[in-house]
Amino acid sequence: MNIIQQDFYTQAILSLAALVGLTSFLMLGQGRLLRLIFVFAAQGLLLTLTTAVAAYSLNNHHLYISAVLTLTLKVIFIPWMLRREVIQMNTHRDIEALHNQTAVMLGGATLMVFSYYVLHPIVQTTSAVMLNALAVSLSVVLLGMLLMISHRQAVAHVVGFMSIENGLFFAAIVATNGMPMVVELGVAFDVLVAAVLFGIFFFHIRTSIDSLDVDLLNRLHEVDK
Amino acid sequence: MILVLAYCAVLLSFASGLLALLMNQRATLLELSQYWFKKFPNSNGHYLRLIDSNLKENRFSHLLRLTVFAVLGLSGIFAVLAGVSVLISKEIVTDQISLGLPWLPWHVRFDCLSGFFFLIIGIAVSAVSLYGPGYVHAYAEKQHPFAVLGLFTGLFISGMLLVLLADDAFFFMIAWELMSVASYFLVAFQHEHAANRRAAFLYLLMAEVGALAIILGFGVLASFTDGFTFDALREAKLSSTWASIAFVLALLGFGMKAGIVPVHVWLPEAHPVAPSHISALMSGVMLKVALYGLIRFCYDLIGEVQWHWGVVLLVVGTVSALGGILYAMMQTNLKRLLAYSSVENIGIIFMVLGLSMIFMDNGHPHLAALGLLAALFHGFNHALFKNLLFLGAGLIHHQTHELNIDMMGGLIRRMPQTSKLFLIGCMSISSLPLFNGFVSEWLAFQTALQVDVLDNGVLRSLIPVAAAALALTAALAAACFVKVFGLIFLGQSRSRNCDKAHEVKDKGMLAGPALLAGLCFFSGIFPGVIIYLLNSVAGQLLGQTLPNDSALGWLWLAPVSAEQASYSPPLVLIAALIAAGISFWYLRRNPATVMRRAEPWDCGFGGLTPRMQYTSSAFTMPLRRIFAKVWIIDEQIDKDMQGAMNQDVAAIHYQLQVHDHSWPRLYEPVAQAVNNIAKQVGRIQTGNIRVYLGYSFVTLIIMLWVIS
Amino acid sequence: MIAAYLVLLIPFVGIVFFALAGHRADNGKLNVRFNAICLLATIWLAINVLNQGAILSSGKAFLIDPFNVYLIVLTAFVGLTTSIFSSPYMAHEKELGKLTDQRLKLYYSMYQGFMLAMYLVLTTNNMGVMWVAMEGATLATVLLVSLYRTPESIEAAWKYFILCGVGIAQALFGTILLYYAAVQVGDVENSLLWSVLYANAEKLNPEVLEIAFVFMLIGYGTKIGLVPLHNWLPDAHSEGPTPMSAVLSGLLLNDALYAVVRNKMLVDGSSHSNIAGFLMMGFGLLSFLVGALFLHRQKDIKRLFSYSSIEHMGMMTFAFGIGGPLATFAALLHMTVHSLTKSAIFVTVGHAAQLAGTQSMDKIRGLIKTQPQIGWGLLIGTVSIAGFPPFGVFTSEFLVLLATMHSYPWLTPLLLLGIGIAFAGLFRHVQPMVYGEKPEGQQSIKANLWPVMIHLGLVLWLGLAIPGFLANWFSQATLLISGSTPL
Amino acid sequence: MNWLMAAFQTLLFAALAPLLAGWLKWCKCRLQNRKAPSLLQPYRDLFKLTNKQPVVAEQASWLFLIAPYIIFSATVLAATVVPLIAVDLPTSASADVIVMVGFFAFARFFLALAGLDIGTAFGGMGSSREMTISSLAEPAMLMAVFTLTMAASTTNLSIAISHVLNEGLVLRPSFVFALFALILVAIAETGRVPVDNPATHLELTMIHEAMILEYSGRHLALIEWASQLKLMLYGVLIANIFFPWGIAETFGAQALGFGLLAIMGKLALLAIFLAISETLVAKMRLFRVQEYLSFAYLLGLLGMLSHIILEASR
Repeated sequence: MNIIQQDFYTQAILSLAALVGLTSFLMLGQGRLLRLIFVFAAQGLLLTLTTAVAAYSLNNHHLYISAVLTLTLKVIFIPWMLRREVIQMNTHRDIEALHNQTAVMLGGATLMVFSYYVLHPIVQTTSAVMLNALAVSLSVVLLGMLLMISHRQAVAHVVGFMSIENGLFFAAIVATNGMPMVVELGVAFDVLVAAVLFGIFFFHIRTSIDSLDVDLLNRLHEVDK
Repeated sequence: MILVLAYCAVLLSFASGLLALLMNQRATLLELSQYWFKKFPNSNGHYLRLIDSNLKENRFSHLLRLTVFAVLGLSGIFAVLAGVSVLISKEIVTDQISLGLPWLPWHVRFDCLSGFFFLIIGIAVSAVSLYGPGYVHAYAEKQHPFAVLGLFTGLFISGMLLVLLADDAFFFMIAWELMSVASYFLVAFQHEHAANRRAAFLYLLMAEVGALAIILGFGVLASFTDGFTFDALREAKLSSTWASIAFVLALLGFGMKAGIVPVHVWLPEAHPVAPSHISALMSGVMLKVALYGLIRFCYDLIGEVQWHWGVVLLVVGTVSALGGILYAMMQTNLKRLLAYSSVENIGIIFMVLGLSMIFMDNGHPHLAALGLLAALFHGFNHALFKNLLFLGAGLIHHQTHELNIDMMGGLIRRMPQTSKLFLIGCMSISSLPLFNGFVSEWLAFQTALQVDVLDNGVLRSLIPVAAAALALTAALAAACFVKVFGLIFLGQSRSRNCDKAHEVKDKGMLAGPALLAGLCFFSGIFPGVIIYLLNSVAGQLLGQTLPNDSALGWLWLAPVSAEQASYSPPLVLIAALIAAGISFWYLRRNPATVMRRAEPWDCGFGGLTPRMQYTSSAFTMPLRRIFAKVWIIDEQIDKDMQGAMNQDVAAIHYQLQVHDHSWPRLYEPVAQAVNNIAKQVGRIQTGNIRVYLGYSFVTLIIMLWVIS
Repeated sequence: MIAAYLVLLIPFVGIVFFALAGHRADNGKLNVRFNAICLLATIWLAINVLNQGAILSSGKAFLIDPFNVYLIVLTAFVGLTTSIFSSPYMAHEKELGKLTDQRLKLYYSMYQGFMLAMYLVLTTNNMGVMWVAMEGATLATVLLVSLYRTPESIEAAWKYFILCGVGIAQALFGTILLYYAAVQVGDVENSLLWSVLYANAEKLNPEVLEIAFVFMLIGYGTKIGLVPLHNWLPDAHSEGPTPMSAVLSGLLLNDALYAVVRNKMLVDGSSHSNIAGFLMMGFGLLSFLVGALFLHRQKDIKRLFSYSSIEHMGMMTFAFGIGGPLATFAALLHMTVHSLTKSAIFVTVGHAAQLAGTQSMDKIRGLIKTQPQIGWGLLIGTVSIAGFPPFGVFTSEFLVLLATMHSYPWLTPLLLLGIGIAFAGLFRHVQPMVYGEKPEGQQSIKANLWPVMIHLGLVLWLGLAIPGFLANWFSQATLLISGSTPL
Repeated sequence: MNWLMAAFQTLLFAALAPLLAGWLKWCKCRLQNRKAPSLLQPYRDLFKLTNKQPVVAEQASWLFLIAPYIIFSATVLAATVVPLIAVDLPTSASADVIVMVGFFAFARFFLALAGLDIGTAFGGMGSSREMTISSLAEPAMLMAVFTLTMAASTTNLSIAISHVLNEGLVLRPSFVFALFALILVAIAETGRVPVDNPATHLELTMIHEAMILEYSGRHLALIEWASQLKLMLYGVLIANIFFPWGIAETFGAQALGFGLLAIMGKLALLAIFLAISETLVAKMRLFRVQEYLSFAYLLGLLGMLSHIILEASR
């Protein structure tokens, strides 16, 4: 396929997809929590843009609603909440030393390739654009997991979790122009509740181990020490 | 009609179990009766008084025990009736109970084979139900609730009976496991001792493993046919390899229950710790149910047996017989000893069964019938005398609170009836002529001696060796039970408990063993009767009955032909009576020679003490030296020194422990392996959430890679 | 159809009521009532379905077919009995000072919330909604897992939350892919509805569906507790309040499996490679064996039985993976008997733990001597879950074995091995707890064991004979899933 | 007629047994050039014992008192089975050779119990050793007997003997083995040197004597007589199975007379051999006995195998 031949909408989607993927990479390599949250917010913003573009070009109205939802949730509420937590915990200064970061990054790159490889069969059903977008979203999901695996801060885990949500959301928009409304709402509701619960849990975890380092949550194991 | 009898037996045993549950419900019953008579005040006051008096605290429990065992005994009688009637009428009755799976109701089939085992169970259960009330009286209700004992006894017996009735794999397994689980609860009945709990666990574990093997065996058959009814399984056409695999699985499964070496270890652990009448049932009867399973599986379901299975059985049986009796010899706990001797007898049965298979496959059905009969007959005998001995052990324990042979002695004077009954048991089990044990052993030898008809040189030389091993087993058994009777009943008592012991009051506790002893003697004198019953089994199973070609079948036993071998217990009995009578009369006629009692000669050491007598370990010492390799013996002698320079010996302590080889060789390695694997597996539960995320991440990647 | 709405409405009312009404002494009883009414409604629903076949609600929002209706009834039943158990249990916990009124309130409200989520998962016709409900179930229970606020409970809850969240997210990705595949062929609006999806299953692109299924399996499999995605399960079970463990084991796992099976039906309809079946068999067998091995090393009584849940879910997954009428029938039966037995066991376990004042098995001793009902309940329950006849678990395991022997004979030894190991693992721990002399000063407690007796009674009944209507019910479900029936 | 014949033979057995014992003693005395007691000495001893007042230990139980009668009658029953001077006995049909071994076991069982009854150390020692040795000897014996029975394909002794008789002189390797096995077993079972020494009461070597230490009077008489019977039984068994010639096949008077002479001759010969061996061989330690008996067992097995492989092979 050749990017020139595609219409503007597609080009926009593709470049946005690229940007989203990029933000995931940035997050993956990010050691400072505040920046991590900031990048996450940026990803949310890109997502909103994508949704808006899709809504506009397909003039599909319910996508506007989901755009608004995304904006409020992923760009404003969650980052704000996380930021508050970080400040309260005043962990915003210390840098999490990421072990063999280069390896992680390379792994991320391979993941991207891998997701292209996995989703390859889809090409025959539809345009390569879809493949491209889907692959990006899949890799966003996988990168999100990688982020959670490689980071030790609970906050980072939440960010990873939410970025996975982003990936899914992106996939939903570009591949299928959004899910049915009821599902959209449900998902959004779940994300909201999840965010609130995370807030509660930060509080509890802090009170129990007065830190947000998940590696310290290891009482329940079955390895003979 | 016959089936009705069989059902009655099952239902009654079940009912006795349920009845036992009323033990704790006295208050409820009382209220019920009150309520009833308030409702109908004009009803007969006599009953009111009757019921009230029976519901009194003190009477109620006793009465209930009696009723429970009475119902049990009734079920035993019905079982006997059912068995005998089917054996005489030689019919096969089938039926279906609309339970089980929607497309596979419980199939029921009652034929001569089942009937014979019904007979065995019935006799044993009747004896036990005579014995039971007096025996369980000793248990404190608080500590050992009778409700539990009675319930599971009922379930256990009905389970055994159902196994015999089952005619499809599913029903069979249910009944089989019912039997196992119920008996497990009975083994764990006195669970305050850690050893009993361990034994119970081991027992249930082995039962489970065996059951799985059996299921697999059925599965192998079923995979060559459709459906799980035995009729369908009979139709299965197996290649000889698959048939052999099925046979091995069945042997493993049923053999584990029957307690063949080396998978026997649970047996001497589990049987002794149950209450004695239960040990009697387990050792005397449940093992026979396993035997039934094997016979049903090989002769009936698989159909044509193969001679090398026979060889396997022969070898396994020989090893079990010798191993069992040698281990029994070394035991000091009476019930453990009896349990080990069950291993021995099961071994003998398997040997003869093997012979019968060999002859069957080599085209000598009449000899196969002879072998089968010998095996079944020995099963019958073992059920009788092993029950008798276990009940006797129960009596001894009940009166002396001892099971350690080395602590007993001299009971023949304190418990005369018991000693007589026990003696009969000992004589039967050590296969002395005139008693039933000898007849089956004689038949076994006759079977072995027919080896000439075989062509295969290996078999022709293997079987005589097995026969010699059988002879050795018999002789060792005699030695073993001389030790048992001699140390328990003869000599002087070695403990205070035995000094205080006296004959049991409860008549029933003697009546049960007496019944069995009588049967031992009867079937030893008139084996023809049993042979007649067994012939119909052989007829149905092999299509071949035993030619008993002699004028008076009940008087003579000539299994093959009168020229080859014959035995006539009644004549022998008469001759023996004549000889004894004459000598007795001749020697007693002189009044001058009336007997005089005196101190025994004590070699001038002044006073024989009980401690001078031979103990169990002393008695068996020569054999322990001779067969030393068979056991893991640790023997330690330590001396207390005293005096100047600690030179002279004050006291010598001798300790002897004899262990079973199959613990370190078979069981412990398996347990170790499982534990180690579990340890390794436990590592995946690291407790670190990032690792867990890693798992699901990697799994996802791998799956995606697999899929595309 | 009203019944279906009722089933959803009642728990919703429950949530609101408990959330708003503030703390009351008789909350427990009310909780029981709500569940009881719900059970009646479900039975009514079931009767409708059994009479007139599958119901599709107007607006296609809900689909009730024999498969899910029986799960609905099961859910309601277990929910009811567990609530009966939980009302004295939680009261006692409060007396022990482990809980405050506030948390008790939260507990009851979330209990209803969980029930609502379960009903929604089962009744809905929309894959997306199903996903939402499943996530909702997580959210509802995660606070209950950390109800005691001990460090362990919080840790457990956190792991539960994160792992299930991530897992379920993958399920959503699968859903999206499926939707995407569906959009290619059908109308956009309704193409997430099971009814529509099944209608044009064979038109869907198999490759996409298979990829989607992988995501579904990983996603919902995390909730089923398939090894190696199971790690949250023992923690959540052991640290949460016991009634929660009972419903988690008895219901949540079942419903997650339900979701997977639904998807499998779809994939089977589209592609004929049976890849889904193989994947499920692999995961099932692995979970079965690993779960069985884990049993041997447990120290905490609730962990022990949660691992046995993993093992049994593994067996069900395996059976569904085999496919075919016999295996499917067995799996359905096993679902039923397992959730009945397991919840009963957790009830007794809860009482036992309260009796001994600890969950560590080394300290629980002499239950039979202390309080016979509890001791025997635990023992019989274990006998039943270990697959001894005449209990129903044996029947289903037997059928699974037969099905395996029929289609994949070389796997049967593995199964048998697993059963044996699992049995040993259970009994080596349970036996010392129930038997033996009671420790000094161990007192019997106020316990309500009717749920246990009812459950075990039902399991026994199922083991002896499967009543006609139930058999026909199962066979309808089997017909639905595997396309043919064993009868 | 046959039954009468059987009864007659039995009586003859019982009557001749002490004589054999006396003859054996006589030979031994002559070989050790001592002055021999008269051949009838055993009869006198028995008679004396029967008229003595038996003294019994206080704690002796009923079993101790009936044991001698049981032992004696069991041995007599064994005697009824074995053809002495004529074949075709009905008794040996009613109880074959396996039953005969059973009778021995029966007697031994009660002998051992009686040894344990008083509760002295000697009794226990005796029964323990007796049971050990016999349990080793029994398989060897059966092996030897089975060789014969398989050759004659019957376990009925008189039929077997007449079978050997009618076969004429056939040299069977198996019989050679069986013969030696049976001789070794017989020595062990009848408590002769080198396994046991009937002449001594030296504590640690006793086996048979240790069990009967407490017996006196008629009880002792019965037991002694029984053991003499047992000795003769084994003798007759060896003689008539392996060298049956001379035994009467019809119940004619002179046939029977000839048979009587024949068997007495054979027994006398055997006794001489036994006496010689007892003079030449020393008694062995108890724990050598197992080697001795396993050798006997080996011989029996070899006999059996050679029969199966060489003679009856098809």
